[in-house]
Amino acid sequence: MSEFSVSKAVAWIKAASAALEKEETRLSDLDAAIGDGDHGANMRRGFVAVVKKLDAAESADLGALYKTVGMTLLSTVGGASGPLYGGFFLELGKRSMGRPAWDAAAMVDALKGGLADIQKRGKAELGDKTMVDALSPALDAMAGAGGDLAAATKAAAAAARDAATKTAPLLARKGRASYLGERSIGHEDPGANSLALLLETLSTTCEA
Amino acid sequence: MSEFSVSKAVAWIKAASAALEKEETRLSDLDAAIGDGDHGANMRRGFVAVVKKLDAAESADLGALYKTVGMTLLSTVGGASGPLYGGFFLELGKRSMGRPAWDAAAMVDALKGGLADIQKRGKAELGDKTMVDALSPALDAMAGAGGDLAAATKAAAAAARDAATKTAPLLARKGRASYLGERSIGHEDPGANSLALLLETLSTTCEA
Amino acid sequence: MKKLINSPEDVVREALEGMELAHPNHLRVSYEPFYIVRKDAPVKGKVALVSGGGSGHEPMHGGFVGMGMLSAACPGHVFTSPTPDQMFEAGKVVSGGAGILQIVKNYTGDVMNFELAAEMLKEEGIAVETVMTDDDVAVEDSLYTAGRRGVGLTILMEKILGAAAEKGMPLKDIKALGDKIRKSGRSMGMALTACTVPHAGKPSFELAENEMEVGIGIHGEPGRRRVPMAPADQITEMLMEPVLTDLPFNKGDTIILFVNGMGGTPLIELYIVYRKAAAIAEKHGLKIARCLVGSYITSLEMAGASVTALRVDDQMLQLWDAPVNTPALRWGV
Amino acid sequence: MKKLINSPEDVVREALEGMELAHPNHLRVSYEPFYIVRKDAPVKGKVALVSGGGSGHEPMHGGFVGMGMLSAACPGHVFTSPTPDQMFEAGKVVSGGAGILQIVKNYTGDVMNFELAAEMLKEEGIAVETVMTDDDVAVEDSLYTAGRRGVGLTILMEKILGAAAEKGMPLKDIKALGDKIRKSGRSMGMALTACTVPHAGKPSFELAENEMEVGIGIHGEPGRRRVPMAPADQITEMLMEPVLTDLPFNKGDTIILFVNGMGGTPLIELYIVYRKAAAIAEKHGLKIARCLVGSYITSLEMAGASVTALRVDDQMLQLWDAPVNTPALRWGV
Ligand SMILES: Nc1ncnc2c1ncn2[C@@H]1O[C@H](COP(=O)(O)OP(=O)(O)O)[C@@H](O)[C@H]1O
Ligand SMILES: Nc1ncnc2c1ncn2[C@@H]1O[C@H](COP(=O)(O)OP(=O)(O)O)[C@@H](O)[C@H]1O
Ligand SMILES: [Mg+2]
Ligand SMILES: [Mg+2]
Ligand SMILES: [Mg+2]
Ligand SMILES: [Mg+2]
Repeated sequence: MSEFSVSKAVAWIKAASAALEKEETRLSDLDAAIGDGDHGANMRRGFVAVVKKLDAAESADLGALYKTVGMTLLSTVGGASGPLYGGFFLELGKRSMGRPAWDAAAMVDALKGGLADIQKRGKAELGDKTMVDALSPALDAMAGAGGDLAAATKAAAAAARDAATKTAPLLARKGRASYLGERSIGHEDPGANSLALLLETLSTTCEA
Repeated sequence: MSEFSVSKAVAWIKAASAALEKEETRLSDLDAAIGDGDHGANMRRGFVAVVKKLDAAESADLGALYKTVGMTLLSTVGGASGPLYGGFFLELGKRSMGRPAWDAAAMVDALKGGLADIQKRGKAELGDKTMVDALSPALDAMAGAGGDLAAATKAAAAAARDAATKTAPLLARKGRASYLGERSIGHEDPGANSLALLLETLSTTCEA
Repeated sequence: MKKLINSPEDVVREALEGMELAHPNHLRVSYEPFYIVRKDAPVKGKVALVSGGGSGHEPMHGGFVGMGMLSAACPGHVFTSPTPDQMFEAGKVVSGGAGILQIVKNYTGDVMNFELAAEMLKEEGIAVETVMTDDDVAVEDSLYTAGRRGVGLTILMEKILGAAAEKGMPLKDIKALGDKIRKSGRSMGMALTACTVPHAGKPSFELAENEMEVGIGIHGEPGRRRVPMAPADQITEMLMEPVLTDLPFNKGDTIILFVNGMGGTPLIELYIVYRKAAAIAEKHGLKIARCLVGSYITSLEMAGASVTALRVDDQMLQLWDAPVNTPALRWGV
Repeated sequence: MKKLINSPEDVVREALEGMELAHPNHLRVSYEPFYIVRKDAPVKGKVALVSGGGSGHEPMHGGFVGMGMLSAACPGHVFTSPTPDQMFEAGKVVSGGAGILQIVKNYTGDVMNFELAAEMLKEEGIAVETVMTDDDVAVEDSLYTAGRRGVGLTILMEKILGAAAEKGMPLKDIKALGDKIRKSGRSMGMALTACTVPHAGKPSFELAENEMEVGIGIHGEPGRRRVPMAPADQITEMLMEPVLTDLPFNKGDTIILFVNGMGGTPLIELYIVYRKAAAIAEKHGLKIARCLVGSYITSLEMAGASVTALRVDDQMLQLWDAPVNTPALRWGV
């Protein structure tokens, strides 16, 4: 596959919403261990609202679509993940303005912009035990996987999942988990896990 | 035994205090089931204070002694049992003013006065599931047992214990247990039990 | 048992010490025997209001001592009526020459101990009247029983009579107003959890995850019936319907509506209950003139709530609105 | 999970409905998006104070909306920061022409969402300043982390800055005063039990009968360490010593001392804690000028307590004493 169209993007967001709903309890449990236990509910609430918005009106291009996603997440998720995921999708939108579809290069460029926005807002570095830890290696894998979208997103999804698992031994330095100090060690980061779900559903959408 | 002296009375009160302390948890558990769970603590607190008072100063006669007991219970027990047991002993004191000792008739007369005071204050009738249910049949047994104090108090103690046990099937009409209505059925009344302890220790004191 | 206490014996004394340290402008505390009096007691020429009861219901009664409400509060041990000497000593301290009004919740122990205190005070030449609260509709009222318990209405009565005393109303009239309030208010409560009396060390009853107790009092005792858990709206109906039909409250009546937390219930839940309670009152055609939402008459850390409705007239409303300055209730000053 | 709620989704909205019904003289409520504004907003020519955060901390923040304190409160879902549109819409409603001061507790989510709202408001031509609270000494402060949490100090700041705004203090000066308060107050908390987020349906952690969590925040998260249960005096020391030595408070300092309940702790226990906290402060040579004892910043039904000490000068004290008229804090009016 070499083109990721608006309808693919809609399919991705819907698949992500379904996956987040399915994994809601797990995400909240992860958050309960080192945060405040709402990450699953936050993400589900946000994506349910997004899907409703997407169903109500068609988007002219990827830029408009991601802007809708970003604005909706901003105003429905709350918490730390609201501005982070909201800003992430807004940045995807900015970098996709007027585009009817992504090729691999455009996808990588947009997602890298998204990562940069998350880091600008949240000031997290690699290893701080946040969603950045999943997104950053995933984009490296994607960039190194060539022009086939199915292959590239598959590599990204695998890298994100692997990295999410590897957040467990880290000591949190950002977000609520940082309040726990040493006690944050031994638990996976919830945001890294929701990020992995986003990339996994991106990969299955590109395969389909 | 035909004479119940001041020193016997002191021994009785101390034995009662020890018994109430030993049975504190049971009395409070009975009270927790159909009241507010404090009867054991109330009685222990009161009798600990009484014993302290009795140790501090000797009483000239039974009247003075029971007055001290009554006044101390009044100002340390609180709850329903404070005025009831306090008034009971004050009445014993009134009826024993100037007496160095009780014979069986004086004992019965004093205790009957005590029962009357409890009923005047608390307005409980036989069968209302209160301490009256233990005291009243005990005094009948005592009055019918003749002039030997050991025999008379033994009969009273047995009757009180028996009656206390038989409060279980009654529906409470006085005190906190009455708030429970039907749910008071199936539990023994705590005050009937503490009353039985008082008469049991009276009996063992008369035997000794 | 997990509590922020040092030892069961010291709970009441240490809490009183904390109150005295925290509220030096409102009150003074006596430790032998236990009582709390308003800072400026005795107030010359005005009726003194004395209340009290077991501890464990905080802020009631000590939190209501101060200008415009109670002159004195006499705390017993946890859930145990105070002894007569407490009300006697406190009464002597707060008596300002216009007599004492005792506000007594209808519990055998409270009634008898306050009666004894009243007798002792009268022997000192002090005029004493007593009003009772027995507003709990969960308990059947009957000549042959101890009657109904005094619960939430007590707070409303203390506020209104406190304002009357502050205004200089004579003892006889305050007593009459108290009796009127007694006849005009009703309450009912429920519990999601039991509570643990410090000295007992274990909960006074056990409730399963899907059960609740309806018709509880304020002493950790079980309620009238154990029923399956239900949504807040349904629970509020279970409380409001008996309250409104008992008096009965009539269409067009003006009321003060009071939603009370039992001690372990967060405020967010009380507002959810208030929302429904207000809706039910309106459905009955009642006009809610004032309300109170919060944990004012509690059972230690019990989770649960109670509702109280008081039918009011203009005089009561004016007295309700009058300034009050106590640790737990304050406005107009 | 046993709660007086109807469904987890409806908790915040229904509680807001209850608040609106209960406090018509203090506040108005918007439901889309959620925010609470003081009845008389906008107040012309005065700085408007906007705060907010997740729900589940009641009475904070909604209970502090009214004359002399907050102009608006923006409640998120339970324990979830509100979204920027809430502060944006509320800000527009309360803006009286003298600018908006946002009071933000230092949590990544709160900080980012309020930042976005500030940007949006500035685009509307409204001047916005923000002060943060990060008073929790349980969390190590470091440039490389999210920093310390904002907890109990938030209440004291809202009261003092609210009075400053009411007096007509300009935005720049209120911001400076807020920054000074931020640097002058410290807090620490502990939990005897966990709490249950309605949507999660189970407690956020498990504690054995003989354990407690020390160094908790206000979101049901576990604390810095789990330690064996201890008597109240010892627990109070565990909280007070780090608070007093962190700033540090110095001999001769004048403070406001605030003992806070986490939602499920009865007042009687808070007074026991206050008693010891006051003694420790005095031992350190501090003068307690004012105090606050009660459940003001809570974690749903969590049992536990926190202490906050704020070093004050005459200006802060005068502003603390100034009239305030909100559902949860009221005096002087
Ligand atoms: N500063 C940050 N930078 C990047 N990601 C962060 C930051 N702070 C938190 N996160 C992410 O947000 C997740 C938590 O989101 P969520 O639970 O929804 O919000 P909150 O922490 O406000 O309750 C964390 O697991 C982490 O991955
Ligand atoms: N009206 C009454 N007449 C006689 N005895 C009573 C009456 N009310 C209560 N009691 C007795 O008092 C006992 C309870 O005493 P206690 O628990 O110490 O006081 P309280 O009920 O105030 O907590 C009951 O078990 C009962 O025997
Ligand atoms: Mg979270
Ligand atoms: Mg009892
Ligand atoms: Mg009792
Ligand atoms: Mg959150």
